[in-house]
Amino acid sequence: MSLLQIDNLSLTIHETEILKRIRLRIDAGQIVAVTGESGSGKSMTALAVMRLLPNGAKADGAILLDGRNLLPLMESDMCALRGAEIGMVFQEPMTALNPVKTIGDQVIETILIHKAMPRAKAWARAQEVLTRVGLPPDRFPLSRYPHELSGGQRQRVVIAMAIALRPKLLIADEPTTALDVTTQAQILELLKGLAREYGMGLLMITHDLAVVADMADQIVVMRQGEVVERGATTDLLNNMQHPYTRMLFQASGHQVSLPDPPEPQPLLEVKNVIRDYRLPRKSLFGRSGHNRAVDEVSFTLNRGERLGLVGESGCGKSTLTKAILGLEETQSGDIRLDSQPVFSGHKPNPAVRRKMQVVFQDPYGSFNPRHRVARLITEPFHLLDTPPSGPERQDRIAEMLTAVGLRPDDAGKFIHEFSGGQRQRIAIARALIIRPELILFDEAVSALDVSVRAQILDLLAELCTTYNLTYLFISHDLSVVRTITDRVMVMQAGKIVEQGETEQVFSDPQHPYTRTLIDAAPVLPDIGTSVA
Amino acid sequence: MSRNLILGAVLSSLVLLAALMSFVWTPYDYAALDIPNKLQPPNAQHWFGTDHFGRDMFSMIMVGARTSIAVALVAVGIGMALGVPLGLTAAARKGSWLDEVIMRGNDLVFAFPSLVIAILITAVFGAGAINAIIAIGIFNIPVFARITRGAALSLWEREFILAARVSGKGAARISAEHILPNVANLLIVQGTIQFSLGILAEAGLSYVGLGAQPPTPSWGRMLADAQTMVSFAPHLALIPGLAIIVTVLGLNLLGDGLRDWLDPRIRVARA
Amino acid sequence: KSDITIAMQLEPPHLDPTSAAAQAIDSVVYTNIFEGLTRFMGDGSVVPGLAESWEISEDGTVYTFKLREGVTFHDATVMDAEDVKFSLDRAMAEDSANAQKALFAGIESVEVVDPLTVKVTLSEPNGNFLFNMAWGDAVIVAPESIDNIKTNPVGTGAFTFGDWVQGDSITLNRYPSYWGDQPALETATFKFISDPTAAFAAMMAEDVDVFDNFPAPENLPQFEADPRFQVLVGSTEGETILSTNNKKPPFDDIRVRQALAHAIDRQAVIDGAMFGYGTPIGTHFAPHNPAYVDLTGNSAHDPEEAAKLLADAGYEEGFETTLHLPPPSYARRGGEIIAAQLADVGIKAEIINVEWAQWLESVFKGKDYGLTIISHTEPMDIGIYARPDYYFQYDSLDAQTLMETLNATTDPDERKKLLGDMQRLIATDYVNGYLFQLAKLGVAKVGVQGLWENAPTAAIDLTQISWAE
Amino acid sequence: MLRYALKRLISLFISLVVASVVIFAVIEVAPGDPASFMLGVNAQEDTLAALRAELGLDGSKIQRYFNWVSGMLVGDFGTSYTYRTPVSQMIADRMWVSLPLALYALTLSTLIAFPAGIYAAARRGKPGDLTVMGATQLGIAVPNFWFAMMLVLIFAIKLRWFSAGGFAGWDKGVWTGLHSLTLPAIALALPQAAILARVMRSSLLDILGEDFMRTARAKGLSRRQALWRHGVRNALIPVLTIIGLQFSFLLAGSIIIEQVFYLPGLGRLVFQAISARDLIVVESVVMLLVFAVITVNFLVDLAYAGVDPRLRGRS
Ligand SMILES: Nc1ncnc2c1ncn2[C@@H]1O[C@H](COP(=O)(O)OP(=O)(O)OP(=O)(O)O)[C@@H](O)[C@H]1O
Ligand SMILES: Nc1ncnc2c1ncn2[C@@H]1O[C@H](COP(=O)(O)OP(=O)(O)OP(=O)(O)O)[C@@H](O)[C@H]1O
Ligand SMILES: [Mg+2]
Ligand SMILES: [Mg+2]
Repeated sequence: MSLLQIDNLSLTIHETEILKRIRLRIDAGQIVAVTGESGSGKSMTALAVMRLLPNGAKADGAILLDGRNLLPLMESDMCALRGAEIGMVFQEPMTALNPVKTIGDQVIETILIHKAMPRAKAWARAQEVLTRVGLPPDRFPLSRYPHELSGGQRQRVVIAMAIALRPKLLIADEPTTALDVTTQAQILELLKGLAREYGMGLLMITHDLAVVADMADQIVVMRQGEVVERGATTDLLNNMQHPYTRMLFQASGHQVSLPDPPEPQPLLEVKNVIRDYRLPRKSLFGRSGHNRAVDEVSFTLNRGERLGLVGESGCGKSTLTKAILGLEETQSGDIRLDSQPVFSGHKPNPAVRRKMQVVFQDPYGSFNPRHRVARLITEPFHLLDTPPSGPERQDRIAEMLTAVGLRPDDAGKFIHEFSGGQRQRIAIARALIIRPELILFDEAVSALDVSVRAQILDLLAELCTTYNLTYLFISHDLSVVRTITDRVMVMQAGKIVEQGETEQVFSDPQHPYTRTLIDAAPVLPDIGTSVA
Repeated sequence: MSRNLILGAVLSSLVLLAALMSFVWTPYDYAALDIPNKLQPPNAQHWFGTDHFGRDMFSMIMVGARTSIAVALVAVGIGMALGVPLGLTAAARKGSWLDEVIMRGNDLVFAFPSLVIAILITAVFGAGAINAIIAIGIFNIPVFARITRGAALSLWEREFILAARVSGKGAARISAEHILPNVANLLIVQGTIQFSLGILAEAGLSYVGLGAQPPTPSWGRMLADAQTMVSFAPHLALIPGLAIIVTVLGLNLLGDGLRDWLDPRIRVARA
Repeated sequence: KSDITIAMQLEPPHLDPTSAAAQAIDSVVYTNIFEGLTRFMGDGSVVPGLAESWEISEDGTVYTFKLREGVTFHDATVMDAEDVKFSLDRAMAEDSANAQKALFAGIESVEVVDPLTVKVTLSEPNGNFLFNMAWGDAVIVAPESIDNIKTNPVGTGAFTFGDWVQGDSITLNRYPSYWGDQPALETATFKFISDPTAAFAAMMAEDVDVFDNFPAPENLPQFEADPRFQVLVGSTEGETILSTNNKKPPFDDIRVRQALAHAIDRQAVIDGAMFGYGTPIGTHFAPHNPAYVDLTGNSAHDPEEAAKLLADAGYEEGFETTLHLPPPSYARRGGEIIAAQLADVGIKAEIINVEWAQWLESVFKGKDYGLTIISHTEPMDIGIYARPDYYFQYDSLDAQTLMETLNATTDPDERKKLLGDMQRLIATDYVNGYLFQLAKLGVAKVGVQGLWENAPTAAIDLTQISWAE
Repeated sequence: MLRYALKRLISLFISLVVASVVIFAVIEVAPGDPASFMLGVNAQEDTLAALRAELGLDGSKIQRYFNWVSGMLVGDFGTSYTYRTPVSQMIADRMWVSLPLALYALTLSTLIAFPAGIYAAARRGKPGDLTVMGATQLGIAVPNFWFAMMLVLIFAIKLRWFSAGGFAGWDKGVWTGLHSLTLPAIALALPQAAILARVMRSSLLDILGEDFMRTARAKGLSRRQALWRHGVRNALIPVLTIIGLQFSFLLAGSIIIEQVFYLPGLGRLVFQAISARDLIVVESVVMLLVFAVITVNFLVDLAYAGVDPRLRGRS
């Protein structure tokens, strides 16, 4: 008998069909990874097991835990199971903990709610599990509040809560997507260790195929509420049956080919740039401090070159972008485009600014939802002394929309009428419309699905050929940077610690930090050959 | 469209209709005294009865709606006209001394006991609708300034604002083009709430004799006049009281309904 | 039962009747705590107070008062002629803050003849002198206790000051060493309830035993119908008039003022504003006074006549003016009615509600008004028509000579005739619109006896009040 | 810590100075003369002048302003023009009515609003929620003076459970005092409770959507347990702000209610003082109220820290 067996699970929310006859099984000590594109129903499957579905949800079928069907159980029986028999870890460590209770209280609560042991023993157990997840009480006393911990540490607390009573089944819903690569690696290692050590069944939901390939014993691929393929990891990787699975894996490792860069001729010169942020008061009575987000950064970007910038979250990448764009003044240093300063006399220099554009991460948030596409993409015309008008303007709009693979008559639509990938195309159209000499991509593909991401990367490569683009491509995703840039810089805590030819840096990293970063990044096994 | 929205819209437009109607028609002259026929309970001739001077209550309620709406509307208008630009400016200059001055100024206005100040204003400038408007309007300014600033601040963090800045647009232009339209919903909702509070405030001021002056009827003053007569002519107090309740209720429901209706999350889902 | 709770509308600002105009002070202290040489009775007559008797010299300029024996202040000090001299001198002094300083204007000197005799010399004869000495502003105070008089009044009356919970109530206690008859009451509490609704509620809930000058006439029928209560309707000295700014055009034209008088329907005002309580008057004089002349016919309600007069004066289209209304409901309600009546003859009177302070400033002092409604509560105050600078600005030589003659006259019949002439003069000059004599509306529980029905002055004479067995 | 407190104090000080100038300016331009108000229509010019001198009204405005402010700095609020008693004592007397009334009303409204808000939030969209929310809509819409009138009519006149108004004073016992403040407190509390219940509900609903509530459920807490253990305290922060605002409002905003129930409170004191042009009383009371509001806001800030450890200082 399997630990968990899901049979023909169907789910509707307010009459909308969400899950269609899902089947899935997990044995004790087994790690099963569920993957698939966003919205495919991965989380709903997990929540159905927990019986924590949103209002209006109706589940059919059977969910057997140790042979006992959970669906018809009374709510009070479910309460007794949750936390004790099934533990769950959620995606967002920042918000998954109650901010007004100490971590100790929150861990102990799991134990006490099930009346598993007296308080004093519960206390000891809490210390024990916290130690197990890497938060020894001598360094991380139980009296700490969540806000006093980093994201990775909070995720450990959440895990500690979930495993405090050694449940038979642990469900982890995208437990690491909000974390940077190095922390992600640690958390995954921890989960793997726990599953082995306690013999727990681990149902792990992730859209990161590299993680899947690395961790799972079994893989389940979902699409639009259906399980399209399942199997033992190695079997499945070597022998994908469903075209969707193949597409997914191909897109994840998508490679593009860039045209060769021209002769080096400096376009953007950054010299010894420093940017400090005044920190808000940490506490009601504290005093404000400084945070050096960019620390003595210098580099040169040549015309026609594609430069990458990698580094984990919070290392100062976006701050550097803003400084280059002349949106924020730097404390010291010099930024020049075509040998003209972007900032002169405490004011941005408009002559320089019109030579640069930017594409941001969030394809929806970077557009005013109240404007139509035509107005959205022509916003940079504001930088021109004589913006095109009338038919000329229409032509430019049509040209740009066509260039990014949309239709000219999309100009009359609102942004919410487009998919994520299309939105990012519109963002690129906006960046291109005044033919800037330099484009900055700040995590421009991080928010996209793998398949969409592949399309956008193709588009970029294509545009490089037609428009001879020069860009700075910022991402924490090493595999993307590797294929889309000629040269790369590695940033850590505001400093550039290494730079060089992309291939060179990736194959032979010099700086220890670069090495950690590359090691921590999960890699997809080479599956190119095994795809039928 | 929620039930709240429909009910609110119906009640509010009923009141509005009565107010507009009163410009062209009322069953009787609202100011005509008929002392021999005073204090009649509601009947076929006088649907809402007559007051202590024999005036027709129905006509007075209609014209009173006009007063209430006018005072509350203009007061909200003042609050918006001054508060919104202040809030936008403060948000655009977040952290600067200007922001600090605006916000401290707001706090200070909030710190003043509004009714006392309203009484003072009318003591200084005399009682009357205009001064009631000013007194209520002043205290609307910080409300709108705060709401606007709060919403604008989070908008300023959005990437589309960054995109506009990359396009070389200045703070004033961004405020007008991007921020204002996106806080408009919020302002409309808050506007209806302040509007209903304005109606209550006007009634309160009129109740202590500081609102619109006779012979212009006002619901608050009708209530004040009725006070001593509740025990033998309850309709005198019940009718204007219910008029206020219906109006305020209608506006509140409308505001609540609008909030749900205009909620961007729901909007996107609908699209 | 020997205690009583009496409600009144206004709270006294302090308790010194000799340095403020507030009637609430008199209501609490007059004849209860403080007494004067003479005093008013409930029917308006002036009788001996602390002065047992007096003699008036032939020429009417020297008054020799014989004081009662054995009168003590509440601090046990003896009241004697020195105290009288002190009190009068204080009221007349340069820096006196006496609100009715004019009462003492004719006094040339005050002499102490012996401890129980005082001689007051006037610069000219004054027929009103004994009457003047009966006012609350002329009570006898003691130099020993004068410093704290505002918060701790010490007088010679039958009651001593007990306790003051500001904003709420004042308690008086019986003074055991009072010179006269001991009153029936042991303690009396004055409660201050300004809001008319609250007044009604307090009465209905029997929180108070008596409401002096009940502010809402509309509620009286309910009290009358209720066996628990008695309603006392009497008269006051308050002539309620539509004061007219005689110097401000178009009111400087007698035809306009006459039109005004005919435009007003007094009875409607009394019915509408006072719910029927009040006596119509046609001149500035109290109807209960024997010298009163009924001149209401002179200004009978006649809108057509009014319109004709207006047309004669060149205002066939009517005109616009202001109507300033102070807080009391007779003014606010009466104003609404009068504005409507004036509108019927084409006069558009814009109602401006004002507080007392504003009224005093802009109407009374600034004379910046067209019309206003006010009740003149001082007794026998027809003399104001001889003051051209008075706020209604009536400047008539006839009236001034008439008043002079009257002041110099002591013969009662002659005085009565002169008063009649004066009344006729101001009525035919249509100086102001004369509306009605304000009624005194008291409500009390059944069983309370001895309340003043009329109000010759603002006073609640506790010495007369008792509970029926 | 010291820096912060200092900054806070300076801003408080500036606010008070600005407030004092504004108050003084507004009140001084009000037409009406306290002396002629005191002495009435028959007063003579010399008498008025004498009284004005006695009241200290003859100096220049600027000088009077400085006298007033410097007096306040040493706790001397001056002497009332009309009552001739120290303003500070008058305020203290009235405070004994207004403060308990405000606290009483606040307690009532909290006692009504918390359960109602929590109940409605827990039953979102169900008939119970709709009923409570309907009631709150009504509660907000009812003018409190009208409600007060109805209360008097029913409970004082018809049923005679309470006296129709007035305040018996605390020396007759706490119970008697509370009894006479009950109707006014209810009249004040109802609209406040309606607002508070709505805030409580929506704040709680926001919290219920938070991830940590799901975490709590995943631990095995029932819906109700999760609500009480994790929801309520987090929802308290916006609620505290509203309570702070309400307290300030109740302290000063009860003028009309004090009028209806003829309570000798601060509100009525100002009201009377304004009409008597007892300027010094008005100025001082308004000043005090402004001070109270600013202080309450400061206390609310401190209370936040009590509720939310993120705002607490790290040792
Ligand atoms: N509360 C809800 N009400 C209605 N529909 C919902 C609700 N929550 C999720 N859905 C829908 O259910 C479907 C499955 O959602 P689910 O969260 O399981 O996706 P997922 O595979 O976890 O995606 P992601 O990778 O983005 O987390 C989606 O189409 C989503 O729109
Ligand atoms: N407006 C700001 N005020 C204060 N500190 C800031 C501000 N913006 C960023 N920081 C801080 O500066 C540092 C660098 O931030 P930045 O946004 O540049 O990082 P990033 O490398 O772009 O990270 P991510 O990959 O998460 O986008 C971080 O520690 C961040 O907390
Ligand atoms: Mg999910
Ligand atoms: Mg970034």
